[in-house]
Amino acid sequence: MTDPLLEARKVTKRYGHVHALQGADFTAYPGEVVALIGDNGAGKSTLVKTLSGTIRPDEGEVLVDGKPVQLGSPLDARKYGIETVYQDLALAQDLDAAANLHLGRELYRGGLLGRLGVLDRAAMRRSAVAAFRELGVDLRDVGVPVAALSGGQKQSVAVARAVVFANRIIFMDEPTAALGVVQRGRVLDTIKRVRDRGIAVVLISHNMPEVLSVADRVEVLRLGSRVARLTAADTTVEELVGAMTGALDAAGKEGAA
Amino acid sequence: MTDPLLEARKVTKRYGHVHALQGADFTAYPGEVVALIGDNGAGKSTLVKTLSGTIRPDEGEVLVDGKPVQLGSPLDARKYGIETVYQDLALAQDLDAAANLHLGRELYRGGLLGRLGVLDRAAMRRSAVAAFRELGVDLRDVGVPVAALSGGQKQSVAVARAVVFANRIIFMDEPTAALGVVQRGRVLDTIKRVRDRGIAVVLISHNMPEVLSVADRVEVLRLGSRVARLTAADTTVEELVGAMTGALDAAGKEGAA
Amino acid sequence: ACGGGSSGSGSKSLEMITGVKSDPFYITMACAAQQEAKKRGVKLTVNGSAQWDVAVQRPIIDSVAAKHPSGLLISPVDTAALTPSLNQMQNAGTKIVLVDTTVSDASIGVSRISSDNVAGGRAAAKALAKLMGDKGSAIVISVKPGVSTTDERTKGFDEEMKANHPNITLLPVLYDNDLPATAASQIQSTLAAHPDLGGVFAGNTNTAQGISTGLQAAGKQGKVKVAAFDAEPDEVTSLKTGTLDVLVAQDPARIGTEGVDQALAAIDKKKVTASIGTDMVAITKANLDSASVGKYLYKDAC
Amino acid sequence: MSADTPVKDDPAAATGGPRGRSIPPWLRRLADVNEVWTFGVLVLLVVFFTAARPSTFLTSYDVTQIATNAAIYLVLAVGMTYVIIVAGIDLSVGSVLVLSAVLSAEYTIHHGGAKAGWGTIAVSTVIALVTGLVWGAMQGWLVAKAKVPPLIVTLGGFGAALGIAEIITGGQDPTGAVSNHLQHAIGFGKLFGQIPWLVVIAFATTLVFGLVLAFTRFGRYTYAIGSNPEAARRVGINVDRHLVKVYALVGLLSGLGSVMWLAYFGTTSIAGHATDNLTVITAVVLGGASLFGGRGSVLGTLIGVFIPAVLSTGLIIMGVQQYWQDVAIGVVLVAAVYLDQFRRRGRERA
Amino acid sequence: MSADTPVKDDPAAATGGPRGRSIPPWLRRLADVNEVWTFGVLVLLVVFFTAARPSTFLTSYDVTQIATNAAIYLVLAVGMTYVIIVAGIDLSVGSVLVLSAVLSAEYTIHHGGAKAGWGTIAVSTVIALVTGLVWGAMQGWLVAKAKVPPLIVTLGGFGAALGIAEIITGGQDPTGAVSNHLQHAIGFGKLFGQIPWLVVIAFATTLVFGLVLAFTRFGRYTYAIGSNPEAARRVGINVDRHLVKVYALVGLLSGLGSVMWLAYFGTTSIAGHATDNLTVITAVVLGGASLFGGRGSVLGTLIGVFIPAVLSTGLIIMGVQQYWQDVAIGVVLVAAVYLDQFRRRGRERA
Ligand SMILES: Nc1ncnc2c1ncn2[C@@H]1O[C@H](COP(=O)(O)OP(=O)(O)OP(=O)(O)O)[C@@H](O)[C@H]1O
Ligand SMILES: Nc1ncnc2c1ncn2[C@@H]1O[C@H](COP(=O)(O)OP(=O)(O)OP(=O)(O)O)[C@@H](O)[C@H]1O
Ligand SMILES: [Mg+2]
Ligand SMILES: [Mg+2]
Repeated sequence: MTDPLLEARKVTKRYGHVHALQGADFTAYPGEVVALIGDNGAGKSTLVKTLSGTIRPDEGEVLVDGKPVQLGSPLDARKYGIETVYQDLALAQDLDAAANLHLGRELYRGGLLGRLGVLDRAAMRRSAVAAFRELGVDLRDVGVPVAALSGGQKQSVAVARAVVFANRIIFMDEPTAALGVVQRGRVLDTIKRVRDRGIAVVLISHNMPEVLSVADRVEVLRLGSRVARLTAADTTVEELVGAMTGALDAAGKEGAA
Repeated sequence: MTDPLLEARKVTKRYGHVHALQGADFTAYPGEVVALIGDNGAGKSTLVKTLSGTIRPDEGEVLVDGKPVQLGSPLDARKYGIETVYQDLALAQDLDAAANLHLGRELYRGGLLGRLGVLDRAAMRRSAVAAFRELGVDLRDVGVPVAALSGGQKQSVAVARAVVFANRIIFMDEPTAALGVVQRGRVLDTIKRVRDRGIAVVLISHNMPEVLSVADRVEVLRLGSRVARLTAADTTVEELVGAMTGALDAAGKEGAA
Repeated sequence: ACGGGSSGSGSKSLEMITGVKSDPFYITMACAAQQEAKKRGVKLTVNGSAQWDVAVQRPIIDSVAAKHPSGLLISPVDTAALTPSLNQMQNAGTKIVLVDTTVSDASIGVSRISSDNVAGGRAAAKALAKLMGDKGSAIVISVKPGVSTTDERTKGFDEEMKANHPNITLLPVLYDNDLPATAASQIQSTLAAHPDLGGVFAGNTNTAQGISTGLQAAGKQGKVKVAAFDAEPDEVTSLKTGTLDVLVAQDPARIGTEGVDQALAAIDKKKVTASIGTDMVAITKANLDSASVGKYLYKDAC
Repeated sequence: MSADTPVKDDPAAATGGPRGRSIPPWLRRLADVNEVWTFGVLVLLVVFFTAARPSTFLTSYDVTQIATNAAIYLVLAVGMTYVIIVAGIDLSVGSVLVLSAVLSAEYTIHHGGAKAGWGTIAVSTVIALVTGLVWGAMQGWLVAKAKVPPLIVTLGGFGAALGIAEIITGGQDPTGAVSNHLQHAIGFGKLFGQIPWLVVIAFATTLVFGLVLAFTRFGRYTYAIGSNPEAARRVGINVDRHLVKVYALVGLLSGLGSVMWLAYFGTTSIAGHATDNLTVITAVVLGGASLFGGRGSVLGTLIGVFIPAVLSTGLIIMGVQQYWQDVAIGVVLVAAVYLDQFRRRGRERA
Repeated sequence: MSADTPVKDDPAAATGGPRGRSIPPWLRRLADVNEVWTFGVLVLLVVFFTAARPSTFLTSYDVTQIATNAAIYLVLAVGMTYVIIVAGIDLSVGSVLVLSAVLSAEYTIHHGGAKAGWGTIAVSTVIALVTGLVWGAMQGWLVAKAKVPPLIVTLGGFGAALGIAEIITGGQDPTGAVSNHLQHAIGFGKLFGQIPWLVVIAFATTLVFGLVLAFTRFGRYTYAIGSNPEAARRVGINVDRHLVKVYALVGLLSGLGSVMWLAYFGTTSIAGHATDNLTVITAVVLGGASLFGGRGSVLGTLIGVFIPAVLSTGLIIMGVQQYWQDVAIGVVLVAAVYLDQFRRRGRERA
């Protein structure tokens, strides 16, 4: 296998006396879909936020292309080609879907106007409509603030944003949780397509059949640290659940919590 | 079958020129789990909000026990024994889990203090811890504001709130979307248990296997109106998806959108 | 700039509390007091309320009291509300001189030096009526209701107009909350409604600034006569350039100087004058350069 | 690649037990309490001024003076705490105080004036309280039912209440507005000859409404509505009615403030309350409340009232030149909250 | 029970096409525009006053007068619109205006005073603008980086800026603060002898920053940050830097306001800006902005500035007694926003 594209080593994050991450490790290789799974509160989202520069870990190291990097802000992360779909979506509720899709990456008018920072709203709207169509989403009115969209529509906006600009690594924190059957299928197809472009896709999901159908590899987080690394093809849902809940190693090992 | 416990007739709701509901019908019988399914943006959440008194429909009629009722506010709905898990959870982010669980139904101290409205925090915390244990959720620190909880933990709080106080009808708008495998199983068990107490459970979900495993009956919403009513035992996932997307009736009928 | 002298000499210390710290009248008064104190070799610290407000002035008095000064010069912003605080100080041995405004309790203070605001209002009315040729409408624009000094000025103005100038129509008083911009728009609105407007009496400096600007913008400068209270440098300039027509000058400098003298006399157990009234003059372009008027012009800064 | 053995497993963390670090856990818990840092700033100020002027600052004389002068603001600020937690704002407090004072003064004037007895005092007090309550409830109704933003409602109310007070009095503080009995007993009287009654009233009010906010359903609903009004509505809380109550409460406390004002100052001071709102809101925000609602406490507000009070007293006692006082107060306010911000950074909410 | 046939299917709704109701669709779309209702209130006021006093209200004379008097507030309010959309607040505008005015006046005084030429005017203008810009940026830095709530930062800034201005001048408005050239050319001069320069400057500023807010990246980021600062940060927007820019902008516009003030009033008016902040914030909120951020527009603010201006002018022209004016303004403000609320109820966000 190739060298890891992204690696996290012994990442720790405390909130008061809650230890969200306690020495968590994580690896992602280019051109693979790696699923990050774990029970509720295992620390998956915290790990994703750490690796997207959204929060700073208390301890630990992050390596991109084998070199240690500082991810002080999401802007830093983006410099290394990291895109993220956050579990809480991170949408600006007062802006419409097209504006959210291009937030931070606006399209400008040509000529002088563009250089003055004047936005090309029509172009952004067109590209948004195209992106949503690809994900099978019917927005009815693209001009309304995202606050007014349905749960699935909101999630589609967040997914579209990351997918459109995917570059080297894309984190997807439960991207399909609110999606309908068709949209979910489209997103999973998209994930595969993106992977085939050589991008590393990190998928977080509680849907085990979905994980097994799309992931190449699975890493399991429990109580803030990695407890297992599995090849998707060799595993079953039962094995995954066992690793997540600690049932497996409780059987194999004495004294585990 | 018995008489419907709750019935909605030709309910319409417009937002600007988006017609979220256009003459939607819905029926729920006591002691059954009825799944309400539909594509993203079909109007499921809007219908639930209408039937929980959260929004007022533009037109249409709601009947409880066969009698037309006005659901002007959630308080009205609660009078008829309606509880709801909202898709957006509707939690007070600055309050902790126990406070959210008992919001609107606080427990009071005994004696004079209680009559003065003094809360029994210890009791509420105890009952919250018990409720969460039943749902298989590990909250680590029950004292933190729910804003700090993980996605699945938040959802558990919202689910626990409705389940604990379930009375006659309980709407659950995608209650398992963010839950881990174990927690999801617990919630589905809970749904069945609640149903067996004679309560009508309305489950909204995009997870078709889940729907088929727990629901007795399925109603399908598309573009703001009911397009199908199915018995769960007689249906397949393909049939459900067909009804939701309109593929079925497109085949059977000319000119459907 | 005015303000606290650095090192005090001897055991005598004076404190001064003005009504509104940003008011030019009080600033001039404080400057003069400071100069006099310096001359006499004592330390004088000046404080003032941010607004004309007992709730703001009272904590200042209490804080100053904690320093146990030998003498206090104060312009109380209320005739009754501050009596207890002042009483307490007086009983602790501080000699109190009431400057500019007073309290109703006669036992407070060794000396009272005040300018008569009602008389000032009268003087303004007289001068304005003369300039208006005893005809047309006149209006008072004041700071805000409930401020005793400006209320007295308005009262004097009204009395004089009603008593001696019946041909002048007096319009209802307007209040600008000490905002020049409001005064400017008020005067223009009044002009629109009353084209015969001939004279305006401005309750204080800020108001005067607003009124003269408003008139200038409306092209009515010179046609509508403006009388204003105080004679701060800025206003004197306006008088010279003709945007203001009458200034009613009090004598804040003398109040300040006398205040220090009386306080020190009381501390040294010398003879104290119980009550001193200071003059007021109406300054117009005509008498501006005369020697007797010069001393009334306020100082720029000390 | 196959299943690894668990990399690490720490039961202590799972049970949320405190972990051994150099700082003892009770101290870390304490530092987590919102008010501790702000209180630290207050203590720091007091220590500084005492050290700078040991012979004058913080003799027993001064403490009760500061408390007395802060008493009325404290009462208003307690009400404002509720309004701000509920994500509202009330600019009208000063004017409502004036209106209540004027109406109660009018009664006193016509029923004995300065020499009025306790009967008149009782009635005029009730008039003041009811005026505040009704005015506040009316504003609350406009906020809750008519859905007009509280800034506009209370700004309108600010102007209207003052206007009405001015119409009634002709703009001048009436004489004989307060009974001498009231002034002597409450305004200048002291409990056990030690603690001024104004301070007693203010602290009693603070205590009662602090407890209500922290321990009762009313307080819980206040936080819930400020945190997420829609969620509160959906769980069956009567949000509109609660909002009306909260605005009525701050009105009632403005009425109480007017009684304390009359007792202490003996006059209605129509012109003297234009900036009460800012003073009071500042105290509440200094105390850790968020203008976006959902956060704040009466204890914090108490500290927030005293920081500016101590500051301005101390600066005057130190003989700082008056214009420099403005600068110093501005700087200290910002610095105080900046310190508090370290605490919050410690437990950031992502 | 088995599968029903579709109960209903309406393709028109799916494509979002307008449906035939009695109100034509363009009108319904128009009524959806935030500013239309507020503008309606303004028109209503103008119509009312014109009908009541046809011979005096709204002659051409009056319109430019109202506009001139509102010009400076308008400039400040344009900046405040940005700050409020970004979920901040700026209480310091009036003091920053004073400080800028004082610093530029000091230069003028030492370089020709009232008789100073255009060179001095240019330099003093630059001084005013830079002062405002730097002060604003400093406040922005405290908000963005030190995470001190904007209310506290700008309240502290309000006191500090005024204090510094008073220290410099000794509290008195200095003489010779403004060149006569500036006063005559800009303060009282008119473009084409018709439109006062102050109005031209104010409207040009409004237009430029209105367009920037509506059509450029800067504006888009302003809305995004006000709507959800964390989301903005996560998509890679440099939120802190943007906040600094926004507060610097309102500072810059306060500086511009000070130049306009000096040109119009010819003096620094140190004591005359205590309530500018409230005036300006009210205008912005009247214009439909939310104090919680994310919503607002410069067009709305423009209308919001003119409603109180027209109202107070009209009431004076109608000869309403002053105290009743306060009451009337309070009532109309609330009523104006109450009307607007109908629009919002129409498209409620659940
Ligand atoms: N800002 C915070 N403050 C305090 N505790 C936090 C904070 N963020 C997360 N936590 C805690 O850290 C733990 C891990 O949370 P995280 O969101 O990473 O879980 P997760 O694995 O994503 O769970 P889920 O599957 O439910 O999304 C949880 O116990 C949570 O309560
Ligand atoms: N407040 C609102 N303003 C405008 N449009 C709205 C509003 N609420 C819902 N809508 C629109 O109404 C339609 C139905 O929304 P609803 O939330 O009911 O869908 P849903 O069936 O729950 O979808 P999902 O499965 O994604 O949750 C959507 O097109 C949505 O954009
Ligand atoms: Mg998560
Ligand atoms: Mg939904």
